[in-house]
Amino acid sequence: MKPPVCCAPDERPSLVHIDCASHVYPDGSVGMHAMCFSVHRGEVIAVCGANGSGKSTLIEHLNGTLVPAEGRVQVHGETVDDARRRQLWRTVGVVFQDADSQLFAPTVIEDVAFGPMNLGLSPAEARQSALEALEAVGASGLAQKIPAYMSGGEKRLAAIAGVLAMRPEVIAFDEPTSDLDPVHAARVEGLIDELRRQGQYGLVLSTHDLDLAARIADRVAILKHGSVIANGPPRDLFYDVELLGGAGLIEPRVVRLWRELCLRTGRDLEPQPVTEAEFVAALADTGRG
Amino acid sequence: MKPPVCCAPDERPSLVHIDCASHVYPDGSVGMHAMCFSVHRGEVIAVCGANGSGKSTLIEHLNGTLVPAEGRVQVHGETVDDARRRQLWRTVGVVFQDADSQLFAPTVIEDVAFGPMNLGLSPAEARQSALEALEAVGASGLAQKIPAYMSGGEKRLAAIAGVLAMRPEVIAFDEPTSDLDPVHAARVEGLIDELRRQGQYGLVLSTHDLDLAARIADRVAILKHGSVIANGPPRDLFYDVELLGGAGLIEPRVVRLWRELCLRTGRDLEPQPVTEAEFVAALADTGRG
Amino acid sequence: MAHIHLQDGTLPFAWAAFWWALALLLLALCLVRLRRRPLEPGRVTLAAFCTATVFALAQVEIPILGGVHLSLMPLSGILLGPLLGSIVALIANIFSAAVGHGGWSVIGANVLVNATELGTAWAVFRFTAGRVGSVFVRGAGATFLALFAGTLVMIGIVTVSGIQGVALGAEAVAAGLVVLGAVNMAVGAVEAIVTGYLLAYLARVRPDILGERPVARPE
Amino acid sequence: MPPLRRSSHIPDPNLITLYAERGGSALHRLDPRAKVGALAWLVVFVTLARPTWLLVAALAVTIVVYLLAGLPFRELLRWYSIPVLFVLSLVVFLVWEEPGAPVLAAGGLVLTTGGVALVVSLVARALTTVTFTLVLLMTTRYVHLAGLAAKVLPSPIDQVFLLSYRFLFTTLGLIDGLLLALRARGGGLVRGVLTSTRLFAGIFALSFVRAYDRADRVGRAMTARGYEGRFPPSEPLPPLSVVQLGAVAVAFAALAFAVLGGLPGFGGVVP
Repeated sequence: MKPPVCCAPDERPSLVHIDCASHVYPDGSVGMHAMCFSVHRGEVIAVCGANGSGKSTLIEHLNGTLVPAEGRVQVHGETVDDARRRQLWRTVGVVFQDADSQLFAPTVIEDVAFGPMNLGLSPAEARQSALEALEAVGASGLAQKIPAYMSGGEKRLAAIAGVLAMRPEVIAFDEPTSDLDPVHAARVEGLIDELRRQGQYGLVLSTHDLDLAARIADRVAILKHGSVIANGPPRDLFYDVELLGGAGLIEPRVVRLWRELCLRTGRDLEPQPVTEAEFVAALADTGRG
Repeated sequence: MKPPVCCAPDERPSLVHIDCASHVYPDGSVGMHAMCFSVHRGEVIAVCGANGSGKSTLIEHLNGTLVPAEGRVQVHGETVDDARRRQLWRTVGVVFQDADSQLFAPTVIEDVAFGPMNLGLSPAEARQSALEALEAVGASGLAQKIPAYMSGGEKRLAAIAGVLAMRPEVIAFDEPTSDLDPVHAARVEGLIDELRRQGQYGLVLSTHDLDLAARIADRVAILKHGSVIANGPPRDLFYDVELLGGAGLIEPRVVRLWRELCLRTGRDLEPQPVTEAEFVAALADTGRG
Repeated sequence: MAHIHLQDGTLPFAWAAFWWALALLLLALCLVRLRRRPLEPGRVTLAAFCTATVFALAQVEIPILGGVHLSLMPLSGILLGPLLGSIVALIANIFSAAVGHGGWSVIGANVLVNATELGTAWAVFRFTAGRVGSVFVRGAGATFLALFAGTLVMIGIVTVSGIQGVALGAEAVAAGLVVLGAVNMAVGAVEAIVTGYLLAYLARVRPDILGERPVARPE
Repeated sequence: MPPLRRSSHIPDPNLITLYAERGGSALHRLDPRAKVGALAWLVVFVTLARPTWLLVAALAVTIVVYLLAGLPFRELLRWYSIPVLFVLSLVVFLVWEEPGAPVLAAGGLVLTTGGVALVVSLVARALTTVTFTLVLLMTTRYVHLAGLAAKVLPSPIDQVFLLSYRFLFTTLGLIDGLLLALRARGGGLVRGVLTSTRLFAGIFALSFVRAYDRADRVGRAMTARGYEGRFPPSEPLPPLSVVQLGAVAVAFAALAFAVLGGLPGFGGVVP
């Protein structure tokens, strides 16, 4: 194996750490290269990048459905070998972007119980676990429904329950709200926030909606061509037009509005609001001041 | 046939007019009922509603892939019979939400030329027409590409070219930007705006992104349970919290910000900005005033 | 699953040609009958969908004893009837040959095996309508009988044709094939359950695909 | 970019299309009719030719042709696994007791040189046509393949053929997604079918309906652009190459001469 290309190791103990020199798909396209990425307990990391920047590839490496061509995956600081890599699904749950392919069983309850069954629980325990998970996402009513005839938002909730039921340490959400209507998007966002507050998970979400990232993420990793090109709190990154533009992203709406307003009125960019609440507070302050 | 349930007919000559008492799917679910909807040349209509409110059903009635169980479709004021209904695709082009289901040929050029071939053009003319359409959407470089290896944004552009190549009078976009990254979303939005400026098309777009609707639509139709429950310019509808909430929608971000700001600072809601530009202008004005 | 996974060069030339000729004759008859009435686009879509699904599922393979997978031919027969079903069989076999999943020269023989399955399944499913209440039982029974018939035809074809360069007598070859056939039928039992379940599900949730009357959607 | 996750021993239609559309080798420029003719010739040839060395030589030549077309060798080796498996699983019943010197004896069964030659010939025959089929598919552009199919196949076979070719990509994609989702939660298809048949019958039923709906959407999207049962390719076939087709004809004539003339190494047409 080549020496790891990784950045200096993070001080904090990480739940999962990926250190991948390269991953190339059979058609020759590069999925990741020189990727270094860690997830810690209790934090929400937003992985932001344009379509094709490697977000989904990264997430699939996190739970072992893809394997780095060159590089390694560490769980709790230990490098996992091939056998354990196949067990990564126990540590990392993924809520896929396409809920249709995630919900495969004929009824929601069977689907949510599928993971616990694979963990070795008895059918009765698995069902219990599934019901609890559905309750945790506020979707107990869906248990007997047929996934094909649920709305996109209901499917997403059921998919999240399916992952929660396995009690993973890390949960990765691939574009959790992109195709939902606003009401369901808000509900899923609230759910992620709730999980963060519980403090026991490492949460990763891939998104190109920077407004969402600004509202919900403690840390943002910006991806381009399969590498992390910037990493830090939203406020540090989202006022860097050049960085975002280079990554095929557009600054959050709040940032754009604030910047334009400051330009028109000659105001200073400070306090650099990134969420709506901060924006309104900043404006109200100035109005008062 | 039952008497039409329609609203008073619009004064302006419409390109396509739908007047549908009901449409029930083979599995028994109701897709539309008491729906009255017109498209006029040169305008952009945003059809807004939650998942399952009937947006896609409406769009498929526009071009005849679905047929009202009870009701009628008029083109240029004339009711179309069954034979002509099968020709509706010549008048109305649809860009489907799921670009994957729209692109069916293994190469882009072959796909875009499919419509023109069906219009009766010779292979050489059809190819020419396809190349022009690809150029019009700024995607000439995609001609020889394979859809499977393209990003979501590129697929969307190719799908739009496939519809443009048929020179329809009405173009309907089903959720044109929902799953695109911001750069491609902006590009598609710019493209729709460009088509509007050309003035020769009637443009329909279904979306639950009210910010998009506010920026781009002349008129908004709000759908709920398969009926239009409100119809008018964005500014008239988007400050009506009750209406939007009842339809499972959330007010545009700009409206929310403005409302919150007014609440905090005791300002009047006028001039009710709905786009970012209006918002900044209103704020700058107040700042100056 | 009765499906001859023989590669090119396994059957002798004359026999391969003979089965091809027989299959083409059968297909020609199907075409003549099909063309009597214009085909609805929806039927073409369903036929093409069945073809793609048959092929795609054949790629999810349990690689034991010549490759074990669901054939879905009985299902295609039930959904499409034997005429359109035979066309599905032809094209699915062409696709399979194109990826090295069986040879070009055995397509003829395979079409005959598959047509047996399609026809049997369709006939049994139709015959039991109104006589047997449970769609699951009808579907599973039709599928199992169809696969059994197909296996018999397969054993017959290979025994009659012989395998090139093999010194063993026909009886020994047939004995080997009977073992293969037994394995086929074990998988056939699984396919029967799966097909029966699928048909029962379609009858409940999407009767339109089965070509039956629409009902209100169950929750 | 689509992660290609499917079991890698199956040729991926997207990858095949990629090579067919992008490649620029001499093979890519040949008349597609001549390539189809050459494939037909090879099928007949491997069926009639007897000597093991000749069959192995045919395979070697075909592989060289494959490489000259600029196609990926490592993928080819992976794709070989299924046809080789088919042959081996068949001969496991038939390979014993062939005439020849014993090579290996196990539990009363004797593997002879004749038995080994049988295995080698059957494998060589199988892989020769598999390899050239891939050459044909991976060096011929879609418009030309579709054009040929539309010309040769009678209606409605041509329609079902071309439409199902399109649906292949959809259904294979759905299976990919399903396998991924199963694996992400610790499940597996093969194991699942064998251990919990009922649940997997349900999974299959749901996937079937979903795939059908997807296919139906494709169908409606086509209707929306005027599809009425015709599926015309937008580019005519390249002009007929008399030289190339002539070469194929000569090859067929030579084969017929070898067989009918009783050239050693070629069995008769009738066994």
